[in-house]
Amino acid sequence: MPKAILGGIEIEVDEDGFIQEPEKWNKEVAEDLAKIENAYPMTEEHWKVVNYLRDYYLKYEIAPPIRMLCKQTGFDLKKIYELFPSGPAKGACKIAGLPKPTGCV
Amino acid sequence: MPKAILGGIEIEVDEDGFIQEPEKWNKEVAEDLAKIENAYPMTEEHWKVVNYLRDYYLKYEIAPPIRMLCKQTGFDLKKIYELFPSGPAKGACKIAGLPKPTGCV
Amino acid sequence: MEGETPLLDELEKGRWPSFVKEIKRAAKKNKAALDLLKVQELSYKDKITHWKHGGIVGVTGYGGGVIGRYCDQPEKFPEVAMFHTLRVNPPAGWFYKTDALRKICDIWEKYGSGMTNFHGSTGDIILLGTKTENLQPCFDELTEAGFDLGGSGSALRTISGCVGPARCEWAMIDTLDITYNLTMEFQDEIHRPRWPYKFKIKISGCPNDCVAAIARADFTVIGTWRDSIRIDQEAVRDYVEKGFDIESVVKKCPTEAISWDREKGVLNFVAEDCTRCMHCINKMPKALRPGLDRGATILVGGKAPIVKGAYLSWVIVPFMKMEPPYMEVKELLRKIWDWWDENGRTRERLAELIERLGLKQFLRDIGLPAVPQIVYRPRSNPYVFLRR
Amino acid sequence: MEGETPLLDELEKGRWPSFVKEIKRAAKKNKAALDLLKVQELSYKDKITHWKHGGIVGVTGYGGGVIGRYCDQPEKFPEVAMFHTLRVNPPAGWFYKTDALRKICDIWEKYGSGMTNFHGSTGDIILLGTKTENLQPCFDELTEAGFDLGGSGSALRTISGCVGPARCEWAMIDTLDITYNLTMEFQDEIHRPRWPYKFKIKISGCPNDCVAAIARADFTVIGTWRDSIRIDQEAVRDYVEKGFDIESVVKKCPTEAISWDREKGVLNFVAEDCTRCMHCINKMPKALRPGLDRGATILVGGKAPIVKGAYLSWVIVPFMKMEPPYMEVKELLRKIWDWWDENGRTRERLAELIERLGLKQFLRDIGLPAVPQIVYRPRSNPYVFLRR
Amino acid sequence: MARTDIGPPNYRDMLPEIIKRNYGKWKYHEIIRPGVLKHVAENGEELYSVRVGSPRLVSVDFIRDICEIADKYCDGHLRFTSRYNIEFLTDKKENVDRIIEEVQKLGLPVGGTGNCVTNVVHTQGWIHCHSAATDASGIVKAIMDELYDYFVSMTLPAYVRIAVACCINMCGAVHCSDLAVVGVHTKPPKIDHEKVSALCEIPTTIQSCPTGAIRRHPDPNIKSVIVREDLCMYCGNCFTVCPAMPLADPEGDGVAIYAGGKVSNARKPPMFSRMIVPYLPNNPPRWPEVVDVIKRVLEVYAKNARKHERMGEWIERIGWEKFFKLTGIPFTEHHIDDFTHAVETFRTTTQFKW
Amino acid sequence: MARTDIGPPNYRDMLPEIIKRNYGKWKYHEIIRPGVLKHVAENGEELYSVRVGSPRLVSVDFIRDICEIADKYCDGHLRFTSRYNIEFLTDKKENVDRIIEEVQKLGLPVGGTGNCVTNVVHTQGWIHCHSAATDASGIVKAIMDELYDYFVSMTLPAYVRIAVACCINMCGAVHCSDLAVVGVHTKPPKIDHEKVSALCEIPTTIQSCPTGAIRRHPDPNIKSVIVREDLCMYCGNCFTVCPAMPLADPEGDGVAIYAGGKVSNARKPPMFSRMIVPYLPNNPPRWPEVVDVIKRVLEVYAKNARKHERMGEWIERIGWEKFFKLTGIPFTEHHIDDFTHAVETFRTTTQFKW
Ligand code: SRM
Ligand code: SRM
Ligand code: SRM
Ligand code: SRM
Ligand code: SF4
Ligand code: SF4
Ligand code: SF4
Ligand code: SF4
Ligand code: SF4
Ligand code: SF4
Ligand code: SF4
Ligand code: SF4
Repeated sequence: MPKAILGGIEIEVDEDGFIQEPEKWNKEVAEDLAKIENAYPMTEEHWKVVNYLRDYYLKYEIAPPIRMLCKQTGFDLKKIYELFPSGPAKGACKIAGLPKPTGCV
Repeated sequence: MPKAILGGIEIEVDEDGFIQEPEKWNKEVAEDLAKIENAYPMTEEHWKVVNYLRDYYLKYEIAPPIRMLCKQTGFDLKKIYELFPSGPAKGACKIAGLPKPTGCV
Repeated sequence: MEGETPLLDELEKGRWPSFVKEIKRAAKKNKAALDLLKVQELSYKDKITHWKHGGIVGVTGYGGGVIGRYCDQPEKFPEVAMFHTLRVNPPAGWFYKTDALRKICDIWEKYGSGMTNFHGSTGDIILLGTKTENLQPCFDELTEAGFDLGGSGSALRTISGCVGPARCEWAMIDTLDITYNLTMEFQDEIHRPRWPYKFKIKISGCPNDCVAAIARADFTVIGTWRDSIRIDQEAVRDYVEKGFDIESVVKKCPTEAISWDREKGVLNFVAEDCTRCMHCINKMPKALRPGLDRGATILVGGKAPIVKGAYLSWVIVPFMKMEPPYMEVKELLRKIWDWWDENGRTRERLAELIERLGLKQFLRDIGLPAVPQIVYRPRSNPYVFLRR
Repeated sequence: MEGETPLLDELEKGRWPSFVKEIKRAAKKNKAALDLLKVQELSYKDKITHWKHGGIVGVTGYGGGVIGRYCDQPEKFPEVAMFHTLRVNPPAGWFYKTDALRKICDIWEKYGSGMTNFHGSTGDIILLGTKTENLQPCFDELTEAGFDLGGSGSALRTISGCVGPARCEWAMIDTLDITYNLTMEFQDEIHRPRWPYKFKIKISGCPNDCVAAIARADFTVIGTWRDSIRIDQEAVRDYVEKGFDIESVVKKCPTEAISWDREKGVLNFVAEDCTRCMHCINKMPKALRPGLDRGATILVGGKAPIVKGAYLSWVIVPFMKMEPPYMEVKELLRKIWDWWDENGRTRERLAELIERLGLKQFLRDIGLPAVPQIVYRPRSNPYVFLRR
Repeated sequence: MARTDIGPPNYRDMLPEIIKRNYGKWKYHEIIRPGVLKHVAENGEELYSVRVGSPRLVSVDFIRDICEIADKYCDGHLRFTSRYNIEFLTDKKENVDRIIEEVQKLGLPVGGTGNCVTNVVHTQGWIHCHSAATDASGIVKAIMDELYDYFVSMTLPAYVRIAVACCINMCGAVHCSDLAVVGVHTKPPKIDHEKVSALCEIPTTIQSCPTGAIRRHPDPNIKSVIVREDLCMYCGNCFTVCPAMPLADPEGDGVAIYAGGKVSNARKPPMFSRMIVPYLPNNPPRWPEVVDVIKRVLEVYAKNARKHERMGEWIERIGWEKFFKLTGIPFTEHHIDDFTHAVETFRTTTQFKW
Repeated sequence: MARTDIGPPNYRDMLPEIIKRNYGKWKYHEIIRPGVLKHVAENGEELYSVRVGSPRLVSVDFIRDICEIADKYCDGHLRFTSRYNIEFLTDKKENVDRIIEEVQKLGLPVGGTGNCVTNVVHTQGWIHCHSAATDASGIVKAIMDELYDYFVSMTLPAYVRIAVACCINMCGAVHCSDLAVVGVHTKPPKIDHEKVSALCEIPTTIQSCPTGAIRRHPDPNIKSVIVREDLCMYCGNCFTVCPAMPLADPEGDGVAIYAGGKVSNARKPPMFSRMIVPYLPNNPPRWPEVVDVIKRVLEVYAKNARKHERMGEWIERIGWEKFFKLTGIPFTEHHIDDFTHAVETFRTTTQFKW
């Protein structure tokens, strides 16, 4: 597995840059990831999304459905893409330190 | 509901003589029921069946399948009918103070 | 009695024989029958049944054969406060000598309501309505008269077979003998419930299935043959000459195995295409007859909707010879019961269990070969369990 | 290159055009193609895929359209260590001008492996294999050339329609226009996954269903008509005179709606019995033509086996007029998406959801009337949910 | 103590002599008139069977009446069919007319053979069953009064088998009948929480529900169950195992009507009956709406089906949409299956009629 | 930044002039020889389409080659069919032969029309997919080399559509094809417990299994799952959501073969393909056993089916038992369905052939 320096620490990431050591995630890691995903600087709105994703994941061990994400944050999908140009999966989930969404492509 | 005096106490029974107040069941009640069901005097073998039924019921809230009853007591069905001429449902379950078996007729 | 049952009285009118008339007839001599009439009138008025749930009553040594029944208004209708029915196992094929029938009538007049069902839908003689205390003496007299109880509860039910070789030219197996033989062999299974649920066996002499076995029996035996239909071409021509519309018959052959050559006056027949549906034979009994290599198709799982929905029986053995003492069938039955009893949940009929565990599993456990005749078509899904 | 891939070389032999030859052709100019060839040879040897699971890569602003792919032996095959595909939305009906195609070729030669699928099974142009860093510039040039990405992930997938009115006399609806119109309307749904799972729309001009919509689309639009087939009896006779075996055609009409009157030389037709299966029209295109009251049957739920098994699409609207701007269809789609998104579980396709909640529930929630055309036959079970 | 397990009488002892002689040796049969079969044996002997309709629910005197006829003309033998009809068996052709005469004196119809409406298989209803959502004998009487002519003749395209069951347990072959009436509840069980604990095994009760509608009572102090009404389809399976959960209700109870089932393997394989009317209220004593539907469907069938086509075969040929059109019975959302194997009924083709 | 959401090119810009003129106004067509369609418009104009087989997995130079032909004879227009074939469209009859000549120079077959074996719908296989249990392009090549003559002629009773999918996800219409080859795994997933926690959502993984075979690891310290192997049928759905559970295995992987599916509504409604061979091992590069079965079935069909009968229509008419007999393919317990709607395939009649 490749390693990356994120938030000043070395973390294992997969080929797509998703972190593989979830326990190492922190605000700084997120911000560095946000740079990669063109979501930097992170505003309150960014954090709202990222925090929601993280909380949901920690509680349920899964990423929330998009519909839920929109409902709960109050952002429509357009807005999410404005905040995270690479989208909720590749962008927001990566920044939130979630495992790489699989599911159907 | 009709009442019956069983083991010296008054207990509600249904038309078929199944007791309706399970908490009042005791050894004496069982023996009086055994008289009605032609299973008196109750031998150790009778008690083995009755106790098994009761324990099973208290644990699982249901009467055990006949197959299980035979397996666990070591008696075949013929033997059960010798002990309880009106059979495991009408005879043994009644004596054990279980609710009336419904299921299919 | 007159005028007391205005609703039911309506049902004395009309051309079809009236059950109300029958109850009234019995009510003239029997108080329980009179109360039955009144309860029924009340139900017609209230639009609801007045019979309570369940009841466990019976005779010594048996776990079934009696359906306990209590009225929900015992004070108003004391004569039917208890109104249990006895299921009496009829002779195979429902053949009777009148003296036997009369004996039943006499016994039932003595101990019961005088009302009966000839027969119940499973095929029993239903003696409708008596008190708990009458059950044992009534039973005792019945056995005296040569009759025994049928099945109820989680037991083997009364077996039935079509009229078969007694009167039908198409009986490929001896339905009556099989019915009787199995009934005698499995008396214990009939009288002493032991399984997760009821189990029914029905036997039809040919694919016309005159006891509706395929729809109603957990274990269905249907007579069939393996060789070719026998055709008397002379007799075919005779039908046609008498104005019989043979084209309409040929047209409905499901496999196009037959065709009518008008020119030559010959009914062409491709034996290997025929699926022995009986249709052409049915329509020309004088000219066409089933083949001579006879036996039965065994199917399992027919039943009504409770719990998981209704099922038609499924072929498990396409062809089995049926010779007394029918050891192969008995052995198969025992294996099936064992498997079902071991694996089945309470109130799970055989079909539901097979659906749950898979027909493949069933065949394997019972030791029956997988042949294409067992299915209409192979699976469409790719989901093959290899390690089960 | 020669001799290095003995297994694949076998597949250069034979009469059917060879994909191996194609890879080799690309490999001459392109290192990734050469590594692809080698990986494939290795798979042929090892009998296992050498591509790793998944990968999330893409272009800015989109959530899909690119399938990320990594090789499991990146050291050995560095040129295909990353080997992502782009799904490019083709013009409706897969019509191309050569200049457009050439542009794609040029772009792909520049940024990718030079290997393609014309087309993928959903209908996209598949540009097979490039590195992450090339995705965005490649995409940019593609849009420059007038092309955009198709769908992937839990999104609306690239819509496809049959050749339809462009070249087919049986197109009852304008498949190309509908395909294009819906594609433009739902760009957002195509590019930004948002649902429980994928969603596919396919449009066929008539019941021949030349895009296999009924088997593969969550939302299937199939052209049909309501009035009578138009018959040119003269032309029918002409067929017959030229030796055409009309009886063989008539015999296969599923409804017996047509019959051939040999004497009169007339093809009898009972319009109300015809179910518009196309068979007779297909066989006599010069003589029989569909009716003129045209529209579409809408079906939903077609899909491959994952998870609960494969489904064919189910009729939900027997007939709908299809006029631009197709508002009715768009509204229906939006309602369905909303219902599915609200009720569906992750990876639950529409069919599975409908099966779980019931077609009745679906129709009710979507506001569609229950008509008998929706089912083959009514329920056989007595289990009616009245309070759901 | 009584003997047990003696089994039924041996059928051999019940057979008429001519049958004993020709057992398994019948060659062919003819229906010489409605209700009268003639079976000819290989050796040329002839057996006549006179088939007679019975209401099934009969008094012992009824049995004695028919015994008398059997004694007079059939050497004391008779049989019943698998559909409750009585059959008088005789080897004397001249007895046929006499039997018919005597039978008719008793008010019983001769018929039930060939392409007729034969006797109606049915169940207990309010006469004896706790589970009944309707009466059976009454509906049968009302129907057969109306269809009497079809019993005594043989003018239909094929066999028509009618069945009536008083609840969806469907005692009988209702689920595979050409026409069927089934009693249905339409209200969820009313739970008597007091009684549940004494009368019912709670796990069994919960497990009994095919749709998982039953749960333990949320209050752990109440040893009972609750029902999610939106998941209930009134099957009554819970009531069967738990008497404290009755579903019967004068307003809710009624009947559903089914069509197109069959059992025989002739031509098409056996088929299930399918719902044609989801609900009609109980309207005793004569259930006129029910009788009307049955008669209407029968007559549309008689007029439209081809020769040899059973009801279901006819409907499958013309299509169910056409059936609803021809009969004028309204199609509703309740006709659409939503139980376990529902998807098999969904139309996966653009082929249909208008 | 690039423009987004521009959508595909407008098809109108891609259409040849003759099509623009006659859009929606075609009157009839003829197949004037295998691979060549003639469509006649209401106004009498004629359009010729030359259909050409393609391996689908092609280099850009291949595309350029065909563009060249289209430039020469088709005013720079061409199209692809829904089954990967290339179509050259021209209003000049005289161009047809020239196109054919040029196409054949490229080594491409002209055909795929009418009652032929047309191009094989297929998928990625080892060329690009992580899920593949076999290769697709290779099997297609092996099959079509053998069936080439059926592509360039029109001698079959009806259309034959073949499809190949490299795993049971069945990308394509494999599940409704006359003949189909499907890659299958036959070993349960090998779980990499280390990776599960980083790569997989455990609840999603558990829920993904159609048979409920997946459970949480019994050791709460191990954030992973376990699989009950007796409940696994190797569908790979878990692998799709959890990369740490691969099923691929050189020994276990292979293909199953299906037959009798169709999509069109002509005559019989669409049908699913049905399993005829549960498993054959992968035998690259030419999968001879697979090719053999496909060819054998095709030839038995060609010999026995009636005119206009698709594979599935033929089989349903003669019965599957007869199909197995005629083709000599052994029937095994694995052919018997035991998934969700299995009961619909169980035979509920005594009607069958020997
Ligand atoms: C007496 C009886 C058997 C018994 O053991 O009691 C019987 C007797 C005969 N049946 Fe039956 N069938 C009898 C119930 C049945 C049943 C079961 C049922 O109705 O519950 C069926 C299956 C019905 C179904 O499919 O739903 C049945 C389906 C047939 C058929 C096939 C009819 C069809 O085309 O589907 C035939 C053949 C025929 O008549 O063409 C047949 C033929 C016959 C023949 C002709 C057989 C013979 O050669 O003797 C007998 C006289 C037929 C008649 O009534 O016209 N029998 N027959 C039953 C009389 C019932 C009654 O009183 O009406
Ligand atoms: C008496 C009889 C109806 C009749 O009027 O003829 C009858 C009456 C009852 N049946 Fe039945 N069944 C009768 C034949 C049938 C048949 C027909 C058959 O056996 O061929 C069936 C359909 C076939 C089948 O078994 O599936 C039948 C399917 C049921 C069912 C549904 C079983 C299922 O698996 O779907 C039940 C419900 C149950 O078992 O709890 C049931 C239950 C009952 C109960 C015991 C009611 C209950 O829920 O406990 C009825 C007692 C009524 C009473 O008070 O007398 N009865 N029952 C029939 C038995 C008479 C006899 O022995 O000859
Ligand atoms: C070009 C194409 C449409 C497209 O938009 O690309 C097309 C074109 C035509 N189809 Fe098709 N069909 C095309 C795929 C299909 C498919 C889909 C598929 O194969 O995946 C089907 C459904 C197949 C199935 O049922 O499995 C399909 C089922 C038909 C049928 C019905 C055949 C049948 O009897 O079942 C006809 C009618 C006929 O030819 O008798 C038909 C007829 C036609 C006609 C004659 C329509 C017309 O008048 O122009 C076209 C030429 C037929 C021919 O090839 O002989 N087309 N046709 C597709 C060519 C595929 C190829 O390259 O081979
Ligand atoms: C590229 C393509 C195959 C091809 O070679 O043509 C393809 C490739 C994949 N499909 Fe597919 N599917 C492709 C058309 C289809 C079709 C056909 C169609 O769309 O008409 C189907 C059947 C129809 C359907 O959707 O049901 C199809 C049913 C699946 C499924 C099963 C879905 C189901 O509900 O049963 C999966 C599994 C999944 O979604 O996780 C899947 C998943 C996949 C994945 C993404 C693998 C995965 O598990 O994540 C494959 C990526 C392969 C790769 O690395 O390139 N693919 N897939 C097709 C898309 C090309 C295009 O855009 O034109
Ligand atoms: S099932 Fe066959 S053998 Fe039995 S009575 Fe009916 S027709 Fe005769
Ligand atoms: S028995 Fe049935 S399948 Fe056989 S020839 Fe007669 S009608 Fe046809
Ligand atoms: S689906 Fe119909 S309209 Fe479309 S190309 Fe095929 S035959 Fe023509
Ligand atoms: S379109 Fe089909 S159903 Fe209609 S007449 Fe032609 S073949 Fe028959
Ligand atoms: S159908 Fe229902 S109500 Fe009628 S007898 Fe059977 S169980 Fe009782
Ligand atoms: S009636 Fe049936 S569905 Fe309703 S709660 Fe009882 S068992 Fe469940
Ligand atoms: S069929 Fe399976 S292996 Fe082949 S491309 Fe589709 S998902 Fe991949
Ligand atoms: S392969 Fe399929 S059945 Fe096996 S564990 Fe995975 S999801 Fe379950």
